[in-house]
Amino acid sequence: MRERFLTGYNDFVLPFVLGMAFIISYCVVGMVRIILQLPAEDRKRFFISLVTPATLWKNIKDIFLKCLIHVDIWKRNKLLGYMHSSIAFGWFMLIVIGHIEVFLYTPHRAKLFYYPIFFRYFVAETESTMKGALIFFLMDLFLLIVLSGIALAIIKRVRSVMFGMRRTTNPSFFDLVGQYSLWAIFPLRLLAESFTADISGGSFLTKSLNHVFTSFLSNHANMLPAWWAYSCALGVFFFVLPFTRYMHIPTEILLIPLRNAGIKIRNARKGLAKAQVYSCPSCGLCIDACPMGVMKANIRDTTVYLNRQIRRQNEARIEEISDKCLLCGKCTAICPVGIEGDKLRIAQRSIRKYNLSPDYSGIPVSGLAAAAGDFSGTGHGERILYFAGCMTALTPAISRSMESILKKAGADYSFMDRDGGICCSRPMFMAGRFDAAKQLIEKNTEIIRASGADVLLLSCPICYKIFKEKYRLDGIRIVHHTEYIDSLIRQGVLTVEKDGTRYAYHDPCELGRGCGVYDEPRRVVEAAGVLAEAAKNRKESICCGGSLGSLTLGFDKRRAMTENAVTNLMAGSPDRIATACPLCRSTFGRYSGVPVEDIAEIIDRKTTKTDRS
Amino acid sequence: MKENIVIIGGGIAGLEAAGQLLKLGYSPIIIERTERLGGHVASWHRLFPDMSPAKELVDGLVAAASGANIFLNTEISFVNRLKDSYNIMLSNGISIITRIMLVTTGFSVFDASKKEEYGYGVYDQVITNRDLEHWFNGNADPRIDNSAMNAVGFVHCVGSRDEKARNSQCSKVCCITAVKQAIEIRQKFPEASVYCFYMDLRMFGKKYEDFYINAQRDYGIRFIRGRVSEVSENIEGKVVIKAEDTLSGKPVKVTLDLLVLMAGMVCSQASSRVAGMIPLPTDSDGFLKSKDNVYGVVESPKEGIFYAGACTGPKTVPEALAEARAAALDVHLFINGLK
Amino acid sequence: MDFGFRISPSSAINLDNVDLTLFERLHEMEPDVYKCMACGSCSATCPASVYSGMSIRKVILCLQRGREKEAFRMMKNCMLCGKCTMVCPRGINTRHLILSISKLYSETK
Amino acid sequence: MIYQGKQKIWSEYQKEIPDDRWFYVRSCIRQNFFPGSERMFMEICRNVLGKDFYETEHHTTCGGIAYHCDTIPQETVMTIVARQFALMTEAGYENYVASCITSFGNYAEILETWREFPELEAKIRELLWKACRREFNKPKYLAHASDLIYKYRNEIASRAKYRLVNKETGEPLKVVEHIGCHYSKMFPSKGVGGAEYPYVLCGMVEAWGGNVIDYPERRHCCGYGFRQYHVKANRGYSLSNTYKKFESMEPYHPDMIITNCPGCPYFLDRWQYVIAESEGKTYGQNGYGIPVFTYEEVAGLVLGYDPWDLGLQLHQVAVEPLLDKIGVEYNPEDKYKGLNKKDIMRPGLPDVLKCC
Repeated sequence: MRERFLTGYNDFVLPFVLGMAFIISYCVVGMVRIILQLPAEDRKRFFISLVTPATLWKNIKDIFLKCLIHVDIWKRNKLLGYMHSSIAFGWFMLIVIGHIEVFLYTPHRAKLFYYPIFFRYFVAETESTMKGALIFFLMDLFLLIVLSGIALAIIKRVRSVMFGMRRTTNPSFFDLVGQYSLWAIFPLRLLAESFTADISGGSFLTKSLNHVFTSFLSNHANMLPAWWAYSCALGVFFFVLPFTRYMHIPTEILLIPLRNAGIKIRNARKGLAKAQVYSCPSCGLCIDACPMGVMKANIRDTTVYLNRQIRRQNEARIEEISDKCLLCGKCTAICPVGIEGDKLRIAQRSIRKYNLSPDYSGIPVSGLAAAAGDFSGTGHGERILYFAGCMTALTPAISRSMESILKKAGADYSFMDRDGGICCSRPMFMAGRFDAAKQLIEKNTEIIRASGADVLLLSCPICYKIFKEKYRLDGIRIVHHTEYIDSLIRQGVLTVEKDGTRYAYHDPCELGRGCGVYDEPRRVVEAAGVLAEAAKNRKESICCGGSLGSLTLGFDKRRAMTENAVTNLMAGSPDRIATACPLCRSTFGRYSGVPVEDIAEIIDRKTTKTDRS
Repeated sequence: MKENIVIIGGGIAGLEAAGQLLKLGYSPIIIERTERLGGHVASWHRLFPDMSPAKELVDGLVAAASGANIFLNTEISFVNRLKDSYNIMLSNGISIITRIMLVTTGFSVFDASKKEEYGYGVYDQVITNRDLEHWFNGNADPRIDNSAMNAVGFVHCVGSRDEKARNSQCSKVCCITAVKQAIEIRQKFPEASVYCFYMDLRMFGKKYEDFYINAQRDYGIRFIRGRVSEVSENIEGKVVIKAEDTLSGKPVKVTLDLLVLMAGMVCSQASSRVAGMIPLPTDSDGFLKSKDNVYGVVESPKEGIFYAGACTGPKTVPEALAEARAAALDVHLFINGLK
Repeated sequence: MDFGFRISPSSAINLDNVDLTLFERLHEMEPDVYKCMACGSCSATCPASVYSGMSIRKVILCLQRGREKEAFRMMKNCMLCGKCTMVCPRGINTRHLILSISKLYSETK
Repeated sequence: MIYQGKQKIWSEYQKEIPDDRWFYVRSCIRQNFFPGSERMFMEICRNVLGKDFYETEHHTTCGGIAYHCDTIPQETVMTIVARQFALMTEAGYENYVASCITSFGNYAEILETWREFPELEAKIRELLWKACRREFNKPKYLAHASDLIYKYRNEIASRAKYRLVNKETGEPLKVVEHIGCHYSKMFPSKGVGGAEYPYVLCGMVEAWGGNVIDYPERRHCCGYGFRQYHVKANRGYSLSNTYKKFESMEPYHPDMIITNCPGCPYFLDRWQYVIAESEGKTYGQNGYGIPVFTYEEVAGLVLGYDPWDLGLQLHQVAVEPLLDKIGVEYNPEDKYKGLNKKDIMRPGLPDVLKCC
């Protein structure tokens, strides 16, 4: 190859160069700020993780698979996956191969970072160039791949259903500018490279187009505007990037190592929270996932809009969106970039100013501790302390069944809150009032410790989650009753009579997505009957709508959500709905056409004899 | 059909029964004591729960009953029992011989001045539900000062469920009427605080509960559970009321610009008079006694004499109308020997 | 002069002197607050009521009667567990109501 | 206020009061509290109006205070009352008039109880016979002494030397009337004008030229309430009730208070001193209190009796400003001179409440 210009420069590169300089400095400053915003302890942990080989490798792998290949989206929808990876990976390859070209043919220009981008303008083909036929071919191939992705993106804009998305995000003005400039980049590149293909060389795409163009445009002077346009599209894209959803491209590269370092959201707006917010690609997958979106309601209260409003610092909307959420965690579970919609909202709630603060110092612990320590005394194995929880107090069938099961199993058990106890603090925690939650945790910890229990058995997944995550009960095993019953069945302590009843098992948010307990309850249900899976289950299970997570959703607004969740459970034509959460049980009970039972009730019904004597 | 059917009372029950009987081919005679038809409802403004204008209802009933033989300003002078019929002598000198009488003499509004502690007739700003309804209907009332209406109170159960007022029965419609009127007051005076002092709220009818929630939620009407014990006048001429806020267990006091007494329903003097002449028995609640309070509400213990509406006890408008239709059917069956 | 006895303060609530400005603001934020019909389900189910006499029904009432201090004293014990919301026959979102009160009212005023 | 509305109610509560021949029983406490009052009643009835009013030194307490304090059973109080009736019967009278409101209420209650439960009356007759060998007829008419003054109000007005009118302005005096609780609250039909708007004192004030003011707490008890005052720990409650009444009447600037009960004038008068000394608050003009009178004292004043003969020097709240307003002639020098101009000595003056 030979260079066409001694200077290796043309004014048209300016928009790109300026844009690139802007976006690089913006990203560097942003990254430094986010890292500085991390608490010192987290920052240290982050730096260590960067040099730890295991996490380093994971970071590289994650960045490659997630940012370029978009494996998560592939899993969801092939077409959508292809669209994403074609653009991301295709573009990445164009950049990589562009650089290879520069290194191969004009190594002295390697320091000019616009050179690989506009390589075809600055060089002319020589005889030796045929060696690069493969490279030329690859360049055209990847350009074609990118163009196919762009075409799909344009189609998706009109018919999102093809891509498995019922609803998409409503783009903001800057998003549109960004999108159109992004869409324009590659056709313009094709145009520019095609114009120069007879000079600089090209392959099946550019060369062919060049023949078409030269047939009616013989003057090579026409190629300069095309290169200008290409550069401008790039420049515009880079300049608007920080104000668009495409900011997720650079931010995600930071978010992945932050997450891999095990850092948690500690501040509503800074550090990890900020990284998450800017990592949001506005793909809108969370819109379809959100259980509040039934009947096209509450679409603008989904995580994608939360991120957008946090970026805009629209406090009124941030409050509205954060408070309405059921905190079911489904958006977090399906988010391709790993934004934690639920935790982000709790963080927003935690910065509210309250004039009145709870004070539980007046609640006496000694009586509760004495009651909790009053074990039945069968002497069999572990001492099991059963905490029914507030919600179970409203569904006494569950606690009664649990007591019956404990008796059948011959367990040495005690009730922690038979005559009312202290709340586990999860609802308070979900409201973002961490100090109050801490007080409750201390009270309950004191009671549990004083009781002398070996196992803390819970019926309510809401309690279960906070006991697992926030309590320091060293030496005391925390189990949900589904896990406990499963172990009893597996150990042969309980013999369950199986029949042909079909049960749809509903994964409670806090038990499934919240604590990862999916299999134990299914095994228990299968021991008693036939499991008829719901249309969406496990981590995609649909919240019953009764969640305590939402602070503002009124009772009347929840009905449609519950009905939608019931419809989902009916997919396998079950005879009964089985669940493992008192709140789900009472919520479904209100609107379900088939009986709703807790797993404990089913098992109590289907076991008769005691094996342990 | 020549059978004489005498309807005593031209209120809504009498009119509706007459309308139905006309459709069945009879020529009923309506005897009305006053100069106009429609009874109490004719002077009301809007009816719960849909706020439909009372005038429309009454006009429709009057139109439907216009084919009847109507005597206005006419009272019954006496009733003679003949062998198997009655001779009714009217105050205008006409006498009617009939086998069939339909008593639709209605109710009277409890005389609120009998509850002396509430100062009706003594304090300038104490009115009754009926006075307020008349005012809503466009009649001027000097006791209602449009310019200074900061606080308005409603006292439920005035003369109802009150042994001291010699009426231990519930008057049924006052709760919902108070809620309706409280809303209307709030609509007219959006800045005014409106209080309802109740002992019990009996929201038994269709959509009443919605109405009540509406009053609470959207109109911010303050419901205070406690019966007003006494009313006084302060130096500015406003009324000061005392009650117990039974839900907080504390005495409560408030100064009002208008106090509306929800006077209940009692058996009307006209009912008692007619009952005395035939004679018909009265029940323990003071209203006329039906043949049976479950399946024979519109029948009297006397053959050929029927009831409809509030002469047998407090009724809502739709209940009175339904009874009127039932009574018309009973009359028809009686004439055809099917009863 | 000390007679060994003195005028005891009136226990009566004078609604004329109760300033409901804040409560009206609360009503704007939480229109359902007036929907309470004092059935007492919330207090009966409240886990904090056992220890402290907390009752959201009484809190609502106290705020309307100018007895804020009493309301705050009760509210401090709320654990936000949501049982009251679950049982309220009028569908009042008591949890958010409590948070709104905590935001709007202040002990120092 | 619609005056006709009140008149209508008053017209519904008129009781029959015979004009003459009454058996009079005194109050246990009035002669200590306001010693001129009962003497003035007899003076007016017997000497001014020439009526036949009989009284006997053999009558005792009616037992009302002990009854209301729950210290004696109902049979005991009934037997005491039966003995009083026996004294009346023995004296040949049929009309029974009590000076005390609680007595009046007590008699009314017992007569009603006997009407409802005749066997109880029979039992009491037996008990009385066993105790003191007496028999009795029930009075034909029962009245409170204020009923009689009410009945004679126009005769008194026609003989009056003064009227309840401000001498300077010619305006009627603003008068608070306070009715004893036991007068008609238990049996509205037994009191003139009923329980809600009793007319007995209003009638006197109107006849003698004054103007009655209707203030919000007019129904409220004076605060005496036997069980409240008699137990020292409860006295603050008694005082609080009085305070409530004064706070309520204060905006009307009343010139005087007229009462018909033994306890009420005493507590309305003396507690003004206590309120002034403990709270620093006075209710009359220029640091004075609002003078409180019994109806007999007011009748005596308008008839022109010497204030000091009426015993007005025994009031805590100074009456002189009111006397000056009406134009009553009196000699300030004689205030603390008793019978035969004997010096009964001046009391110490309060710190806050202004007295003459």
